[in-house]
Amino acid sequence: MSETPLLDELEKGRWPSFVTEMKRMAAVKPYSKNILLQLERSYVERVTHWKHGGIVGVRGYGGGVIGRYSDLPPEVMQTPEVHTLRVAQPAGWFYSTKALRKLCDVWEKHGSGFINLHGSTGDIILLGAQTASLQPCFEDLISIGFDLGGSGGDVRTLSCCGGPAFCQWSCIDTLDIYHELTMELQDEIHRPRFPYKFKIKIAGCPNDCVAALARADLAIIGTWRDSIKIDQEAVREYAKKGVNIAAVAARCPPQALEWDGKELRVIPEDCTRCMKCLSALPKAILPGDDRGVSILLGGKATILQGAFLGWVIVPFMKADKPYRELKELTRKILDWWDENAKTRERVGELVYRVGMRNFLKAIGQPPAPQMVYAPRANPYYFWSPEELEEVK
Amino acid sequence: MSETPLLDELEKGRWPSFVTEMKRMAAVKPYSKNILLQLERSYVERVTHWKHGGIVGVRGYGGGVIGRYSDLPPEVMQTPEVHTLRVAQPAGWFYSTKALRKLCDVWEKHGSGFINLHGSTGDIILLGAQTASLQPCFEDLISIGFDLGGSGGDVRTLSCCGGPAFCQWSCIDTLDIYHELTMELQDEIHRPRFPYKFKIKIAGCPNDCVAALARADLAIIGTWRDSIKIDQEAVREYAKKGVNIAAVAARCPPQALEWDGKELRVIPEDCTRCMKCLSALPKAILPGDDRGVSILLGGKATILQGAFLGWVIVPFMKADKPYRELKELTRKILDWWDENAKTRERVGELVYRVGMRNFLKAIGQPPAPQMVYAPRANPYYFWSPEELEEVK
Amino acid sequence: MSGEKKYITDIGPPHYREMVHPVLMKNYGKWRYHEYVAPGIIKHVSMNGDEVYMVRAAIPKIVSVYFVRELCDIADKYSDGYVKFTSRHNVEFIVTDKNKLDGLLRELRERGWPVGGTGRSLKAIIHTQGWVHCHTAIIDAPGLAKALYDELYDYFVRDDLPGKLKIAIACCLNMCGAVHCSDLAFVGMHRKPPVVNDDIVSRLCEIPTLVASCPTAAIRPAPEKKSVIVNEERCMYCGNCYTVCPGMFIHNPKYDCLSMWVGGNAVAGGPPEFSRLAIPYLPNNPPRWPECVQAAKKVIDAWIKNAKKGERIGDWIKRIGWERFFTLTEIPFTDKHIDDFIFSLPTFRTTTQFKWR
Amino acid sequence: MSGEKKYITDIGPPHYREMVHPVLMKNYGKWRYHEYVAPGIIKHVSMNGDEVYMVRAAIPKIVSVYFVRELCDIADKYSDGYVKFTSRHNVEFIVTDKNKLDGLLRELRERGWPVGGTGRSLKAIIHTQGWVHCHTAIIDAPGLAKALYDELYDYFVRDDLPGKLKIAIACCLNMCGAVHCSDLAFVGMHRKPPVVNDDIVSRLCEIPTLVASCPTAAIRPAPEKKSVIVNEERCMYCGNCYTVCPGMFIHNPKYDCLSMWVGGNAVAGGPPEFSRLAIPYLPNNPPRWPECVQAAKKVIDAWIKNAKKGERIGDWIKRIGWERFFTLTEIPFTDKHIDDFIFSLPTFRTTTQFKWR
Ligand code: SRM
Ligand code: SRM
Ligand code: SRM
Ligand code: SRM
Ligand code: SF4
Ligand code: SF4
Ligand code: SF4
Ligand code: SF4
Ligand code: SF4
Ligand code: SF4
Ligand code: SF4
Ligand code: SF4
Repeated sequence: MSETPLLDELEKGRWPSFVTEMKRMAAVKPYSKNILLQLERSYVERVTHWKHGGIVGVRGYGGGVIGRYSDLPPEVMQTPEVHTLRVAQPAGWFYSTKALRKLCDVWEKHGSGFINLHGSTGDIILLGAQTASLQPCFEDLISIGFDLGGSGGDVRTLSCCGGPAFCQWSCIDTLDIYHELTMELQDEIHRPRFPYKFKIKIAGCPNDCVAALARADLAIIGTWRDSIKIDQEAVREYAKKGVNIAAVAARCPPQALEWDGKELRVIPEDCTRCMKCLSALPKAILPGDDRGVSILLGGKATILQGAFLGWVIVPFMKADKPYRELKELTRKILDWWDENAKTRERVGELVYRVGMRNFLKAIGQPPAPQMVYAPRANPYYFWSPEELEEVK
Repeated sequence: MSETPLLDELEKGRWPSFVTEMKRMAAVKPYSKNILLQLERSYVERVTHWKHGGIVGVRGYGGGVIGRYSDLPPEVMQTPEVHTLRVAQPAGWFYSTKALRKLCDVWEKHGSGFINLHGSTGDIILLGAQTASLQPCFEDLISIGFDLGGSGGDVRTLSCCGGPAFCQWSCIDTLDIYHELTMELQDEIHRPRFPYKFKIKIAGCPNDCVAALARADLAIIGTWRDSIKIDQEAVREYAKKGVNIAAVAARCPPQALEWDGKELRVIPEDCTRCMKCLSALPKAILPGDDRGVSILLGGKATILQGAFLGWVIVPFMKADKPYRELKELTRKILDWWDENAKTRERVGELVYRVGMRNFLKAIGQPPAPQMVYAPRANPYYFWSPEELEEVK
Repeated sequence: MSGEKKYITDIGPPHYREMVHPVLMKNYGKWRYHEYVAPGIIKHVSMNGDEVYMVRAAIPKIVSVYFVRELCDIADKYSDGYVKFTSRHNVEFIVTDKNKLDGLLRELRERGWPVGGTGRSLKAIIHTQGWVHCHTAIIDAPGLAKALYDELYDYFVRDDLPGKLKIAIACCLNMCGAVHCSDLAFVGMHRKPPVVNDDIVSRLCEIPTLVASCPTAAIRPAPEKKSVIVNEERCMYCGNCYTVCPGMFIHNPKYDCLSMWVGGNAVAGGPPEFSRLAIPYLPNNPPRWPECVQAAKKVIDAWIKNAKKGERIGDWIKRIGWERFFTLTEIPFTDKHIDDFIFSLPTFRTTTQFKWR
Repeated sequence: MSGEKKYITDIGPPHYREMVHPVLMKNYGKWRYHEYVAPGIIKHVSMNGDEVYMVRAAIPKIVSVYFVRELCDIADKYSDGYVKFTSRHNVEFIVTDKNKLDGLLRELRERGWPVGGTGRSLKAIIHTQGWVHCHTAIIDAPGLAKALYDELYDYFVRDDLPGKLKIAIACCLNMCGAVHCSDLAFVGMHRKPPVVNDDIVSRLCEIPTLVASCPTAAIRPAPEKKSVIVNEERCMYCGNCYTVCPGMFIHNPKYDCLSMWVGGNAVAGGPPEFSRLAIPYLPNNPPRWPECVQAAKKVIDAWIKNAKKGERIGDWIKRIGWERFFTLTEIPFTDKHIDDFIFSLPTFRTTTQFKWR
């Protein structure tokens, strides 16, 4: 009889099964099998059997490893140490098979052989290593060109969309910004010293294919300041093929498009760069030429005050190599947050607590109507002593 | 030279001037002139010269009078007592001139002769009486059929739109509900015993011509549950006269209207009773027949947490004479608020603090999606011990 | 029965049956439709064919008994001894005889009572008592109302604005009236924390209530002097402590000012909208507040010029966006415009989709 | 120079130049347009005419090294030794030779790797590690994901849904992943306050941090025992205290459950939307959570049946209203659906304009 009757149920059905994958490793590694059996037990008892991790890690780093121990007695779970290593992915999750194969070899040698490919933040999660394996595994990873990502109170592993590698809409070099910022922040990623986590995600255009605005403390999103570029010939081509151009214009949220049967005209200052017309007519419409980024702050999940969606803190900034302005801004934000936040307070929560006015002053950004859907509805605003003398 | 050079500036211009009105009284009453001169002084110094009122009032009541004293020294302001009486207006602010004239006579006799017609809550504000005049003035008011309204921690003077007296849209008898509720709550209006003020306003239809949803703790607003009634003949009449019926249909927010050039059809269950089509085609469209009220709670101005707009607590309730359900609900809300609120906590703020679930349970109303624009976005909800056993 | 006169209370307001014009009573609940006849005149037609003209005139909100008697004279002559006041404090004469209309209008014109305020017009300004009567008044609302009315007069007697124009004025942050839901509004504002008078506080005020009155928890008890201390950095000058306790003196003519708000409404064919901050500082400049009047005029002109028919100020701004509003009106956007109170978060723009100007 | 090997750190991830397919590198930043060829296949055309086919396949998020090697084998054969993973954890093969497409598709089919997830399809489910690895996991996200995938398989390999369908699963309220902005989502939930183990709390936990960790201030210090006390009435079982301190044991299989959320998205041609509560309680029923799968199916079916083309679940609900959503899906509306946390107020319906059902 099967040792994992409940998990076996999850091998049924058309979708490829993670249980099958786990069994493949369990078949060759007793360590991996222990993990599988503990999982079966959780399925029976409907409760997790992991407990809080102690502090484990690799030499010189404070982050990148999640310590994890089984709460089962040793006679049941002989290998209670099941830590994970978070390995930083290459920009845009592009890989050569050469690199991937090396990774598999290292991991097969040192760990369970299970990989969470990828974690929601973006890392390659090497799932299940014993304490003694962490250091050698890390050194082997370094030797094949991989490094750890973030965990704990640090800058977490960044992520970015594939951008210019395949997408005509990318207004910025997402891969390069990812790489440069990651290199710039190696210390902050590997050595937790902040009040809590800090996530950065980079998307090439307002479509935001990494959901940066919802999941990153700092969302860097490509955009343009001039007009979309319309290839009228291509528009007419679409029309000829039966695409309803009038309907495309009608769906423009700010009503910035007009189609007279021959030409599709845009009112550039009314366009909010929603990407709808670009999506509808990809051959005919492209982003403008004056490109840069909009920066949003504060996206995060539930804890403590409910989920936050990031909001605009810089409507537009140029983002050309070597990204000096971007890097400086990032550092200013990190410093201000580090100095002012309480333990486990994300940067968005801090700004909510102390107010945008203090934040904007600290990072030296001017207030702009682009930062809000609407101005305040309450009369509770502050005047600094200096202002009182100025404004009269 | 004029004693009121600054105020004189406010007699210029086309609009009728309150300064002229004040001067008319000042010319005959030294008491009224004192008030005028103090006002001029405020204009010069750009500051009010009134201070907090002591407790003044009429026998048997706690509310209805706002005590007010000048902060100027007696040699400057010889008559520092300038209280106001809040006199409850008849339903819908309808008056016979007979009644108004009597009111003028009483007020000329006992007070300054200034009237704030009307106060923002709805009262006739008799503006400026000395302490000794309050009681005789009150008794004379009673003798001509007028009574005081509310002030302090009580149910404030109610108000209602003219409703069935002139308006085809009134789904309820606003005047009668105003009068009946006011009579029901005489004690609560005249004898403050609540944590703070409590305002009730009644509008005949969703147009809400008393802005109840923004300014009343309890907004009672007429509505209907079946379909608008469309007189197709009248619609075609409008069309013939050149009214663009298609445009009227297009402006229906939930897109519940269809016009085929001959008939204007409504999808009753999609109509949100926005009143737009009724306003556009008053001869052709009327409210439905299954009438009652929607009740909203919590509207108020700024203090303390910013202004609140009232929100739905009862999507629909019948409101037929003798309004038993309405009265019971009002009392339940008053009782619950009285028991649970902190000093100076409006009912809306209390519900915000303790949650709708507790409020709805206390007043015995079932939760409904009509109460919210959208369900909660955070996972922070409560289970009562009883529920845990029920739901499993 | 003793000879003592009974002390009568709680009679409530006069019954509406005695107060409503008999023809309105006759057709009570039986109205069929209304028609805009001319600015200020609405015809109501009942199911049994009766026709009534409601003629709307503005009055200065603060009046004398003489004025009310004049009003009664007019009503006796033209509307059978009955009037109605509106929820915005206009008066309405209820004319059942069409032939009396001209006379009424002539008489009102002669007396200088503006007739209008119906349909797409400027409505009566909802305002408060200001220096005429209130101890917390920072400005004089009746005075500013008069100055605004003079400037905007034409918009009351015409009805061809893009939409209704509802203005409100409150003389302090208590915001009596409709400031928080008006197309355009002014509020008197402090800009300095209260000065604590320990003597008054200790004698007249309940310390826990006082401490609780502060929305930002800027007030701490100071038990040693039976008074309180204000953390000036946290104070945003709402004046609520002064309302609760006269010892928290907050008036300061040197710094007190006005603010202007736009875009609110209580019902406009969609969910209601709060008024929102347009200008955080305008000087408190009686007797005619020219800077405020001009600021209002500028926004109203931009609205008239740019709005589509049917759009109230808030609808217009919703269509064009606040970015564009600040561009068109040339009002500077400051850190004060960005909410930092309890419900700030939902006002933050959580998208890259906005206009550059 | 000593004989000691230098300890190398902080090298960062491999440089993308080495990892990106050379043809993509060649056309880097020069793409002209894309075209949906078939479910799972997008053609990208560059300005200098190069054409690339990105073929998207699903993988079980938790895989073995053997699986990755298989994936490499395929990539070596069909996409020149290069792959891309997507932000939702699919794999993409980068095919530069059109003639290789059929072979690739055949091979993927044979191995049972679903090809699809482009355009208006079910996307890869964003999920977390659950009982496989996390100490706060209430449910097993990978297991529920598998059960859902089996049921919704067709929607991944087709692209004719009304709009994209993005699902996320989190095994606890920390909500790792994208639960708060997904079209449909499940979250594992507690329903009982934590049981305080004074011994562990006093030994391992910092009391002030622990007290501060509670969003509702339900935790009070109990100095006498160097531990804390939970006010059970205020606790809403978020588990944040347990994250901070192992002594606050909160797992309780008898009462733990799931909740279902709908209507969120991170970008959909308008401001992003949070996912919102649809069902507050669903049983935690491994190995295949049939109640959850059916609940998801019911909402998805209602959406497919009623939505217009282009509408994601949130767009659809916005058009028909939440009243109608609850009617169409027959999900009971309870007091739990009404927000009572910090930002509840702006969710309250401040208008009489709603649908009856
Ligand atoms: C592995 C991963 C889930 C996955 O399978 O994909 C994960 C796993 C954990 N997350 Fe997470 N989070 C993961 C992505 C996320 C994301 C998504 C993202 O980054 O885009 C979020 C939402 C965005 C955000 O950051 O808010 C997320 C929000 C959280 C939170 C709530 C944070 C908040 O401020 O609300 C916690 C709680 C905490 O930090 O104490 C948390 C905590 C945790 C911990 C460390 C549990 C704990 O309290 O110690 C989990 C370790 C699990 C384990 O033992 O394996 N995780 N976590 C993801 C990281 C992998 C990677 O590095 O790529
Ligand atoms: C006379 C009047 C202004 C007017 O000229 O129209 C008025 C005058 C005062 N209001 Fe008011 N309020 C008046 C209608 C309103 C309204 C409008 C309404 O009722 O529709 C509001 C906004 C709606 C609301 O209730 O929230 C209003 C919101 C306030 C507030 C803020 C309450 C809040 O919860 O935010 C206060 C402050 C307080 O109660 O301490 C206040 C306090 C006051 C006080 C009593 C000042 C005080 O702190 O003692 C004022 C007395 C002025 C005086 O001495 O003459 N008044 N007040 C209005 C009452 C006349 C009447 O009975 O008809
Ligand atoms: C007389 C009065 C009620 C009363 O018993 O006192 C009244 C009477 C009428 N209202 Fe009103 N409304 C009255 C204050 C209001 C208010 C309250 C306020 O202004 O403070 C509101 C809601 C507040 C707001 O708009 O922000 C209000 C929102 C409406 C609406 C919806 C307006 C909108 O912009 O969406 C309509 C429908 C319409 O105008 O088409 C309406 C329509 C009407 C009609 C046409 C109803 C009818 O068939 O008779 C009446 C004449 C309208 C006109 O003046 O053009 N009435 N109306 C009030 C006149 C006040 C004044 O002197 O100006
Ligand atoms: C490959 C990937 C980026 C990457 O580097 O990893 C990607 C690639 C593309 N996205 Fe995306 N998006 C990717 C995740 C996302 C995400 C993030 C997510 O799903 O977690 C979002 C925002 C989150 C959300 O939608 O809630 C996203 C929002 C969009 C949008 C706007 C969608 C909308 O509903 O409004 C478009 C435009 C469109 O589809 O017309 C878009 C369009 C595209 C295009 C057409 C761009 C292009 O020209 O190549 C790409 C193929 C789309 C497709 O799959 O049909 N992409 N896209 C991601 C594929 C994930 C997957 O495996 O399914
Ligand atoms: S975010 Fe924009 S640039 Fe990046 S992949 Fe998506 S659509 Fe392309
Ligand atoms: S990108 Fe959006 S806003 Fe701009 S023109 Fe196209 S559809 Fe309109
Ligand atoms: S609220 Fe409705 S019923 Fe009352 S006056 Fe206004 S339009 Fe008429
Ligand atoms: S009342 Fe409003 S929602 Fe109803 S049919 Fe008329 S326009 Fe549409
Ligand atoms: S707004 Fe302020 S100052 Fe004006 S009447 Fe009301 S409480 Fe008094
Ligand atoms: S003015 Fe307002 S914020 Fe300042 S101390 Fe007084 S109550 Fe607090
Ligand atoms: S959602 Fe909760 S249980 Fe699941 S991985 Fe994240 S922290 Fe762990
Ligand atoms: S579970 Fe959450 S609400 Fe309950 S005590 Fe712990 S932190 Fe507080």
